[in-house]
Amino acid sequence: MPLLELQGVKKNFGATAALAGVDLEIAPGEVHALIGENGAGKSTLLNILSGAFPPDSGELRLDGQIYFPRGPADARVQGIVHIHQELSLCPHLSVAENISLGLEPNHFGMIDRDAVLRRAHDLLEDFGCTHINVDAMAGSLSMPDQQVVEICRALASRSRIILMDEPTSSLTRHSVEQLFRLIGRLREQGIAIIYISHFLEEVREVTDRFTVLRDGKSVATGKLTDVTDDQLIAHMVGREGEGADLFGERRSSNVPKELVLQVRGLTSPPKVRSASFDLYRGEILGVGGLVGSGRTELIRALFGLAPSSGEVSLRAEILKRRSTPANRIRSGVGYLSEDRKHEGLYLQLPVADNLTATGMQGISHAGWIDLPKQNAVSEQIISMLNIRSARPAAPVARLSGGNQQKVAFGRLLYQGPDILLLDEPTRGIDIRSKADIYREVRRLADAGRAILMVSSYLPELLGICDRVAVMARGVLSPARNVSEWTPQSIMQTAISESPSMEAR
Amino acid sequence: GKSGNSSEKTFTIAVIPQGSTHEYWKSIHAGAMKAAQDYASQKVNVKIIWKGPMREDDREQQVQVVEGFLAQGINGIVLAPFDKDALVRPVEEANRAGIPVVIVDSALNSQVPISLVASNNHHGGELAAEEMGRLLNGKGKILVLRYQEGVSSTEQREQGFIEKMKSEFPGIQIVSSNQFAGATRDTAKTATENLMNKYGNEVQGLFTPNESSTAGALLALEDSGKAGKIRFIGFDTSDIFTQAMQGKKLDGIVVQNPFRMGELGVETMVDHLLGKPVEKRIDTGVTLITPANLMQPVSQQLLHPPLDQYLK
Amino acid sequence: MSAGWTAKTTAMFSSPARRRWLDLFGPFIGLVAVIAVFVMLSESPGQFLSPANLRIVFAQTVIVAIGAIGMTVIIISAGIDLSVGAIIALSSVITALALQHGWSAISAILAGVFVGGIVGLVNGLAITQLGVVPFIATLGTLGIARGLAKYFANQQTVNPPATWINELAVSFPEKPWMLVAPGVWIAAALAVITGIVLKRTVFGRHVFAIGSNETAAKACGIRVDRLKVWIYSLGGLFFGLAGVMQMSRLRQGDPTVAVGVELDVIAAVVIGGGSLNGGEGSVLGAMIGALIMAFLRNGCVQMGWANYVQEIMIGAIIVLAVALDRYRSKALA
Amino acid sequence: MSAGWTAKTTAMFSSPARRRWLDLFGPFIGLVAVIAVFVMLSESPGQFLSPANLRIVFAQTVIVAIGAIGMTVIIISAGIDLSVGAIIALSSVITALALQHGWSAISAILAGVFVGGIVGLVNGLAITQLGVVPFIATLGTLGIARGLAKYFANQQTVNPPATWINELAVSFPEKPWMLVAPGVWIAAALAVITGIVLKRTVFGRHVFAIGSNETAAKACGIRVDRLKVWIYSLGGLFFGLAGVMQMSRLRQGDPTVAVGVELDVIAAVVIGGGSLNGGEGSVLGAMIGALIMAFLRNGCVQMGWANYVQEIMIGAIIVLAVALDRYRSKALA
Ligand SMILES: Nc1ncnc2c1ncn2[C@@H]1O[C@H](COP(=O)(O)OP(=O)(O)OP(=O)(O)O)[C@@H](O)[C@H]1O
Ligand SMILES: Nc1ncnc2c1ncn2[C@@H]1O[C@H](COP(=O)(O)OP(=O)(O)OP(=O)(O)O)[C@@H](O)[C@H]1O
Ligand SMILES: [Mg+2]
Ligand SMILES: [Mg+2]
Repeated sequence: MPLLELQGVKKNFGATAALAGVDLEIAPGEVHALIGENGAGKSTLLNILSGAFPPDSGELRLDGQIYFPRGPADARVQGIVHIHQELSLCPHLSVAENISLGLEPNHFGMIDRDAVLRRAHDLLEDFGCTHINVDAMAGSLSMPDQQVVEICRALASRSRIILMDEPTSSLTRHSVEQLFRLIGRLREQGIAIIYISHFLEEVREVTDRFTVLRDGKSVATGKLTDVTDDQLIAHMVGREGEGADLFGERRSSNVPKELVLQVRGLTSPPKVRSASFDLYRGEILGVGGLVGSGRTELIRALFGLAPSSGEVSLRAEILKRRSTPANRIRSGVGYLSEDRKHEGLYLQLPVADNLTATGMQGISHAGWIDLPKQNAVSEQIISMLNIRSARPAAPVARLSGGNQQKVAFGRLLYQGPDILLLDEPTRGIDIRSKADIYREVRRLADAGRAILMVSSYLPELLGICDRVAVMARGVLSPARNVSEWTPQSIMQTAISESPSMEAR
Repeated sequence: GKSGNSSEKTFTIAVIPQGSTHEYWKSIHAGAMKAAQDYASQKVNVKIIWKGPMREDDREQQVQVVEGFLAQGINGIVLAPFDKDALVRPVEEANRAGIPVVIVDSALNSQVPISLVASNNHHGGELAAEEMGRLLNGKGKILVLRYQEGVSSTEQREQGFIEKMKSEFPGIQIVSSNQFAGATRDTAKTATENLMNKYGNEVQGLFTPNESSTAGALLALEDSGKAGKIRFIGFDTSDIFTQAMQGKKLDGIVVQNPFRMGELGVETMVDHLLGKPVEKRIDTGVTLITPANLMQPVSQQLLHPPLDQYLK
Repeated sequence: MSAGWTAKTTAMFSSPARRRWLDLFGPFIGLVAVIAVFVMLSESPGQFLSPANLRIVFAQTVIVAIGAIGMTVIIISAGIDLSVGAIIALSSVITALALQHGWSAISAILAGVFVGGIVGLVNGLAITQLGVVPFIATLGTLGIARGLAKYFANQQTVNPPATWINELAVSFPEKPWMLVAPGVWIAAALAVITGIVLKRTVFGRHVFAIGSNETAAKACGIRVDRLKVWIYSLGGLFFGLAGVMQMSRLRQGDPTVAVGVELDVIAAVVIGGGSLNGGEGSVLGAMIGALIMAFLRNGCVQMGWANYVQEIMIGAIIVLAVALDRYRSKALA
Repeated sequence: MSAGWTAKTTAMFSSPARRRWLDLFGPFIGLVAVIAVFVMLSESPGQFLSPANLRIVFAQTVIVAIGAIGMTVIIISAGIDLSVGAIIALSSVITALALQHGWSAISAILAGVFVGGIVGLVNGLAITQLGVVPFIATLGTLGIARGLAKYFANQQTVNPPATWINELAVSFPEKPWMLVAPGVWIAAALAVITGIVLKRTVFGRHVFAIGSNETAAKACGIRVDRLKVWIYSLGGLFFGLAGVMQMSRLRQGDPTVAVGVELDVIAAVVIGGGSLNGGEGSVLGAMIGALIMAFLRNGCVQMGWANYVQEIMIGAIIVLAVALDRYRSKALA
């Protein structure tokens, strides 16, 4: 008997049919992949399973019994936990407190604090993340560390089914491997896992069976060993033979070599200890490195979001003006945050406002917004990036995670900066849309823009960057031509004590 | 030092009103200052500390002011209690701390104070009722707009008015007496506007029991063009009331003598401190002022106590 | 915000036209409901809806309404201002004093409005430069402005000579063709202008942006601190104007007036759909919120209920009106 | 919340031990500063710090302090309660009425506390079941509770026979060995207990969790609605007890007392480090916040300043105390 069985599950959000008929069967100890394009309904399905909201129709059975959770608490009692796509920790609680939240070991209501700490320690150790201080406030951790804590929290609850919504979207390779090891152990204990990811190679690594969602319907299911990537993609998009070349043609830059951004000895305590590099027109400079190595902080410092010292010159002009994002934007710098929910988007506000947020002067006259123009500009970006079910007037919060990320990227297209600082630009974006993003990044480089791109996804770094530098413990290695790097050498440099030595 | 240094005859006396922005309290203040000045010629040095509660409609705030003086080494307190019961404890604590208290303006439910210097509020209400009855020839419908819940002095005025009306003028019907004006002119104006919209066409009279309610009601009547068409009797003094009476928009006000209250309050306290016997109850009287007697010197003196002479 | 948005936003949906219609007219439902209740309860519904009574209600709403316009901007930006009542008192005193000193009516008005703007500026600076949360910063200026009002007024009320300012907020305007007091027209005009500014200008969108996500706004190059100073100063100007209206209603500057008005003003904005977490709210909604409260108060008096019944009814109806609104938007989700 | 937390929390970096120390003693700095200012300004500093004056200050703090304990829990959970003052009035009336009807002192106290809990329960239900934001829900119960207080008190004050309740909040206790009024000891004990409950129990942890991130808390299986009902009910019990103290201080049930006390109570919590966005706050801090305000008021009276000077000074010092606190925690970050 299957552990979990779904039949004809439907869910509408107003006029949007998020789920239009999903069938699913999961056996105990099975790791089941749920794949589909952005907005296909994957997260919605998991939300229904974890009791966040009820389905409109359809039948859910757990152990053969009708399963109708009245809320997340109820789902948890019945053994289903959910690792959300958007991180959701309590920022004011410590790591240990977050991990045992809702399941605090206690004697008559008094928390057993030792047990709380012990549990957190054990889980983090299992994950090979001993660098995370269990007493630290969750809000002070980096995104990847928060992701780890969130996963640990789910593992802490003894559950029968774990729902994982893109758990690796901001993990580096090392943590991903630890996670897979843990998933293997869970599977042996008979725990079932539903696993969402846009990385097909990951999916093949940990899961046995798959279900493809398309437009809210389950369109294919089976063993992964029976299908090729191209077949999977065909199921996802509903057409045959689009074996898209993800990264496009390697191009020979025809833009004259002109230095636009020169950075010397940049430090931004405590994360960035030393970074020097040159960025030229028409090139894509990739930055690799481990979790917490300081790449995000490097970009934030360059954009004026974090205090820094060192010499930064823009188009041969040493930047003296107080570095604020406003000044940077005026100097033609654009920034894409890795944390779209907290630093990127205005979730309640319309898509149009989000897309045009960095430069309202382009769509306004003397402070008055030209609404038709704003609309037109937004429509254009929406179709260019294929942002699903987005109307300019709809709040961004109503989009799926990947489509929100596209809005954040689309804002840069609208801003049209000279220098782009991208931090994990394809986080949560489906495989076909990634190609769209890469195409746009390429196009911008070809048009003479300079691009600095932080990524933890090695194929991406090696696939579209011209040169790559690696950050290790706050020190940036010299940049070298992408052809000189291999995945192994990047990892080697990333874990070295002093990357500059390694590279020389 | 807690007991008075009667050999040098220097007394510090705290005078605690219910508020400080109303003209009524200013008059008490001026009266108190006058008493202090008068003693100077008798070689008794009286220092007045004038301090009201921060929020003017809150017992608790006044309790805090009284308490604040307990640790300050003053010789006596002259208090206009906001409430006859709420201020009992602090007054008794003052007594325990050796600070005598004189009550002015309205009574306190305690045997501790050495004297009560006040006008008879109930009688004030009765005066207003008699005048109203006379003006309406004993028949018609009227409104009573109360001041605030639980304020004893205005409650007595309202009661005096209503009781007198019922006993002496059975032909006059009080159509509403459950609406409150609230603490300020603004709330009083709003309340009157709403009230007049409902009853404006059927009533011939209006009574309000203190300065802010009278002023607010007057504004509302002026705004709606009803001023002068309705017999209106108020309470307390204000320049605009005088003008209104001249303009026949107000038919009378019942006034007390706050200046005299302040003066007698301090005198009683100093006499007590000097060891002289004092009376337990001193009545400072209420007077009805109407357009008819408005210009008489007695009225003018009540309407315009010499504030400027004694304040500053 | 993160706490609530999923729940909140799942409540949104349906076709754009329908939504826009609802956004616009949704709040009216509460108002209509309140009026309908009183018309049904009342023995003489005609009186409740008589032009005279409507004039009274409108005149009584002016102060809260003008305050609510400024408060809407502040609340959308995820701020709050508790100093409203104190600013109203201060501005009423300053206007009256200016008139007493022989200033012209128009300069006296400007003085009152200006002084409100100054307090607002102080609020903005305390919030951005001293890093004090709006609740505390404006609680502080509440005390300061109230104290200054008493100081300037010499702890008395200030009775200025009569000018046309006194006509601004009367219930029955001298010129009958005005229908309602000039102050009502002024409030309406300002509401329309501010509504348009919020929806159609870069300033307005930035107000929504910092209220929705301040961190993101900073990263999008919005000068958040500067914008906040503008927002609180603008709010102060509105509260100052409300103070002028207060002085017009009472014909005097009263340093003790308008205690606690801030709660009414904030309630008006929230009843009208504003969220204290920022990013949501509309001037039209706030105006309706202010009217709902004024009709409630007026209606309770018309019913001849005792004050305590009024207080209970008003409390209950405010909660129910908002609950109804939430229910409506949820049911349509 | 999402808007602010990344920026806010990155300011927390220093070692946990140091942080804990500062969290504990940071707020004391403001208190010491306020006392020091008055000692320096005063001609007779001995008087300001005399046992008699300290007794007075403590007795005056009792009501706000007990209210602030309940409010701390509510504010940590990202809520707010404006009905404090009204609950105090209602509870004082109910306690006095119970005594008048011959109930024993202890049952009268329980009645007062209980009635506060009922209003709190209504708040919790309105917030969770009707989906009304706390600001509006508690604004509604503010009116309802105040109206009920007036109704039960028959629109007068209620003067009960003397019992030992009257001794609870006196400034000078009858038994000198008590040092301060019994009410002060009760408040202190409750503060300690609530502090421990917040830090050490599952309930307390969940209060922080829903204040920090309600969605996350819900996803972790915390029954948020039920918890909120408990939180507001608990708060109501504290406000009810504060009402009993109020009745003890005035020796009467007063339906018009404590208007606006909610702002003092909220300010105490925020001055003590509470955040209106939830997730932050401590009972100890709130107690110190309450004391800061009591010393401020008392000090101003001792200085013999006019009321308006007091108001200005108190406003300014509240802002500066919080600014100092923010500056300190920033400098140490
Ligand atoms: N709260 C909501 N209100 C309205 N529409 C919503 C809401 N949540 C999701 N949707 C819509 O439902 C559809 C499915 O979204 P869902 O989040 O399940 O996609 P997904 O498969 O998880 O995509 P992604 O890979 O981008 O995370 C989308 O079209 C989205 O716009
Ligand atoms: N002042 C700040 N405000 C907001 N977020 C901050 C601030 N400082 C740091 N962060 C967050 O802390 C984290 C620091 O990341 P760091 O630079 O150490 O990691 P990284 O090299 O980018 O690695 P990864 O991106 O893989 O985590 C980032 O997630 C960043 O968003
Ligand atoms: Mg998703
Ligand atoms: Mg990063």
